[in-house]
Amino acid sequence: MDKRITLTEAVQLVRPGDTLALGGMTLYRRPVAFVRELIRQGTGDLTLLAFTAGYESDLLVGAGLVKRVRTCYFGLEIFGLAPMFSQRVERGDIEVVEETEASLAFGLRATLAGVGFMPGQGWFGTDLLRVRPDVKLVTDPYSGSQYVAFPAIKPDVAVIHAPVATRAGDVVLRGNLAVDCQLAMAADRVIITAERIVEQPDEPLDIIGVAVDAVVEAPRGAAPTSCWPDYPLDGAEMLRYVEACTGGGFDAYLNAFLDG
Amino acid sequence: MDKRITLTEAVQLVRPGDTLALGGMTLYRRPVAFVRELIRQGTGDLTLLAFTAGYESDLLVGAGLVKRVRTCYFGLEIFGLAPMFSQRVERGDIEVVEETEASLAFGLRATLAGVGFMPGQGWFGTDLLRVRPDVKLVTDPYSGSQYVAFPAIKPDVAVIHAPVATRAGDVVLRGNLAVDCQLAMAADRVIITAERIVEQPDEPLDIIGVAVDAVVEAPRGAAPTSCWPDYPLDGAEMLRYVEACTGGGFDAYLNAFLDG
Amino acid sequence: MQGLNQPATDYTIDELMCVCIARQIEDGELVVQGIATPLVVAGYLLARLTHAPNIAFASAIGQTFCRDWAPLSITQVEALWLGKAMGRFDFAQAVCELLPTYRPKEFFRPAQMDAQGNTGNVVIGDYSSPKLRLPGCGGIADVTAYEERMCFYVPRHSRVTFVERVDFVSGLGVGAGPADRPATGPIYLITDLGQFDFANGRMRLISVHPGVTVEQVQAKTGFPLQIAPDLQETAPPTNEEVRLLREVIDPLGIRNLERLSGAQRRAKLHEIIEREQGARLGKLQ
Amino acid sequence: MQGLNQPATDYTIDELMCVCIARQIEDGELVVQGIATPLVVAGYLLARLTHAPNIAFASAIGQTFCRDWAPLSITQVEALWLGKAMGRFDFAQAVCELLPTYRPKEFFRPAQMDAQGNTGNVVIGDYSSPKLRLPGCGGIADVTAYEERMCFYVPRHSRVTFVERVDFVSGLGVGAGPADRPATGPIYLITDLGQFDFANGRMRLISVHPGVTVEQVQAKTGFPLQIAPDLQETAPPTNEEVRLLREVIDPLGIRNLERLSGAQRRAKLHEIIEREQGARLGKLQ
Repeated sequence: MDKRITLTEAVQLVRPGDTLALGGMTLYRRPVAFVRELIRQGTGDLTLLAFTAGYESDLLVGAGLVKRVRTCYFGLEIFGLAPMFSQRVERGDIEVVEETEASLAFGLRATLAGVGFMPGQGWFGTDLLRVRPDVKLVTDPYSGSQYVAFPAIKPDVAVIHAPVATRAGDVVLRGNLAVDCQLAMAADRVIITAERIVEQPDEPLDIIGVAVDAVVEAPRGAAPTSCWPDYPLDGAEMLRYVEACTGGGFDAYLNAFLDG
Repeated sequence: MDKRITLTEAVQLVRPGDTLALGGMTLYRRPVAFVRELIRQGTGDLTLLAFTAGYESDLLVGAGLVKRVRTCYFGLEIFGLAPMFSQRVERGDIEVVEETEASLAFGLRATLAGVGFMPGQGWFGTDLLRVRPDVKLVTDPYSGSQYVAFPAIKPDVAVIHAPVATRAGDVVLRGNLAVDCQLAMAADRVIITAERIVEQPDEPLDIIGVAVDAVVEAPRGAAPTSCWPDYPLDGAEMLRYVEACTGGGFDAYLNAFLDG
Repeated sequence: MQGLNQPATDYTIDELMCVCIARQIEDGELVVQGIATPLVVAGYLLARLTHAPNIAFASAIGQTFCRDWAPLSITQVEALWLGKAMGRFDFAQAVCELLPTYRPKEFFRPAQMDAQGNTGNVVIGDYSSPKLRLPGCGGIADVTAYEERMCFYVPRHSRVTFVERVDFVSGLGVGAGPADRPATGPIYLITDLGQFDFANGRMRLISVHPGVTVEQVQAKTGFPLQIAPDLQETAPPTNEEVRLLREVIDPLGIRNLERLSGAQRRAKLHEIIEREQGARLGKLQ
Repeated sequence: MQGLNQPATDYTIDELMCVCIARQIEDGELVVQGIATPLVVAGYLLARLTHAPNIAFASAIGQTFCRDWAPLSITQVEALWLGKAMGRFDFAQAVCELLPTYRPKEFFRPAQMDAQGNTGNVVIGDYSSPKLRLPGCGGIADVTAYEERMCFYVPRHSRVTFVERVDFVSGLGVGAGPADRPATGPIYLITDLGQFDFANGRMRLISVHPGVTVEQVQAKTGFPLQIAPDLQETAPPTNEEVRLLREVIDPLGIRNLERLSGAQRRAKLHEIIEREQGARLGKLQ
């Protein structure tokens, strides 16, 4: 039950055209080491799925590997817009499948329940339905009310960075869970990158090995995003990134990042 | 924010005709002290809702306070059938609204999401739909498949026994959660009986005070069911109960119980 | 002294059933314990201590994940399921997400079963005026809709359980359910008489336990039995398996409670509970 | 020395906004912090340290419950939301259950808003070829469907935000949504110029901040403003409130970042992050 592989091997589990889900939340516990290796290998044509997308996703978009984005928030928190995301959308270079917290959460829950949709109160009356003609309505057979039927979402691959994992893929996340547990359950292939691999975690598990296909030891694998409490968000690096992009220097930043 | 009241006062929050939800699981962490006081006060005509119903519920049924039962399991585990439940159903004295794990879980989730139903894979082809003509089907607008639309479930009152609570109603349950958190969120009125009331719990909360209307200090309030790790299930008492009922001695048992 | 891996000659039928259950477990699997199913847990633990050291456990009581284990208990189950839990969830998550997604292995006990594997755990007799009201089906009506590896066990094979027609169907047999997603039905059944599959869409005897004849099984089954052309005799437990069950996994003999009923079961329960209480008080001193 | 509860004369507009937000908080409430909303958190903490000691906090970052608090931070938020958490959930639970059930108080920041309180946080300009792509609406399109106490804040009141027509509606204003359950729309809005309600179904000025005129507010609003007949001047912070904000709640001035943009914001961020790093290294030594 030893599921350890190298980062190089793990990235090979992603195939061109896949829907790739990235774990973590905005600037916290993102799988940055995995993203670096993915860009090195150049696996493209990806649909990027993230509850919220941040620095790690902006690098992927800037590197040209993403054709489509599914998220409810793509930005760098107080550091501002995600520069490459905003630029590429404004240019029409990438497609956005508009999502909200509810469409992502209910969509994942639908997959986990084995049904095609879950009904939710939101969206009705917004322009979201206009740009998501694939999203349909459903009538409550009891009240006759119409709800949005949030369609099931199934990632091909989910990559989640964890502070602690075992060889068998038992995973401790410690909080700021976003929808990581749901992604790990819903995805066809699940890759855990972990700060450290232990025999027996002394904290409660968030994901059990049954869900996990591969475990990669990746110390500081979330930096410059945080991995609490091992290391905090590197705010200076976020600023450096934003300033590089503002000055048209994404490519130089990316080259240095890939050498890192 | 001091929500403490007496057990006597707490029982007065239950009104005849209410749907009363009891927390805990089979023979574990059941609100037995509350049930004792409820039988003393004689509040009847109740619809009893429990994910699984055990000793505490059998007492309520035997005492004649329950007109309707909604659960997916009513029994005493390895100790056998719940004697008064089985007897009263066989006699036609009480109504059973047949539920399963999914109808209860999705029904509560529907209430929490603010929608009238949640779709699930189960029930189709069983006799459950025959005896639950109120349960309707819904068509998946994507695949055209039909699912059972599990209707929203909303208890009037939920009573949950906890090892630890604060005056403000922050609650630690420690596991074997059943659907206690969902009941506390879904019910109109929420009563917590607790082994002890502390200033600041040093374990993770399961229910937050915002959900809770009343807190009752009730040491050994789950006995003879368990409250882990404070005290285990009293197996000898379960046997005593089963043997009393087998011999037609429920009333004597109940009288002694009410004196307890 | 007999060899550890030699077939045992001294074993009971509950022990043979535990061994058969254990043989169904693959290493690394997630297995689930339902309510009041000690025979099944004894089987899981036997697998854990022999060929499947990496299985993960989940239990209806506790709603946790465990990789560790403890001997069977009646009043101390929380010491294992909560005290040694590696992770925790709630029953809504279990029902709405974990079970349909992970499809863990579980052994269900039907009160009635027909030849197609439809099951009933709600009533015996007419629903509106039942001869016997049972606890209910828990989640069997939910799980049989999607689970493709349904396993069942029956501690006392009789015409009370195996019936021509289930009085109230609360679990789907082969091909039942909606037309666009018919149920697989059971794939495996173990009773105190033999082992069965449903390979042809009907309950089929694939092995008889030592000393049991096909005629005996048929006589205790309320519908015509199919018999596998390569019918086997169930391989007995090994000496080591019997030792593990008796000395390590279940010294109190809790697994046998499911074979007993009425006064016999209560007598055995008294004995077990006294011994558990004794052990607990001993520990506290 | 001035009295603690006397109106301050030395305060900034971000401080006044924090105070107005704090005044909207009732004791015992559950309040939620969205992403990158330090002005709001400063307001919550001010309420916590003055009239509302029993509020509970939940945060989009961390997804926890807290009753404890810590000064505002940029790189150390997890020390509070995870390190001092009393309970933990995940974002699916938050969205599917906790938010629709508990209806916690939250202050949202719209990129665009019209007179009815419809909001947009997805794009500025035409959706198919936007002038500016924004991060997205998070959960605003979900929450506005059922929340009856929606609160908004706008750190820089301008015709960029307050528009005749929202380019892409991602949050429901008064009466929008399905006919059988029309949205309530916002009930409260605070900007750097004044406070507003939507009592008549349209954005209505109910108080102007000291030194601001109605004409100035109208000039910076892209649609005709309604004015409350009993228009007030916003009560200024007290000396104690200003002291708490500056010395206790937010010594680094993080709350003011939302008022800044571009190079100004980056310069301030550099300063704050250096000070945070210095403090952290100091602690480690």
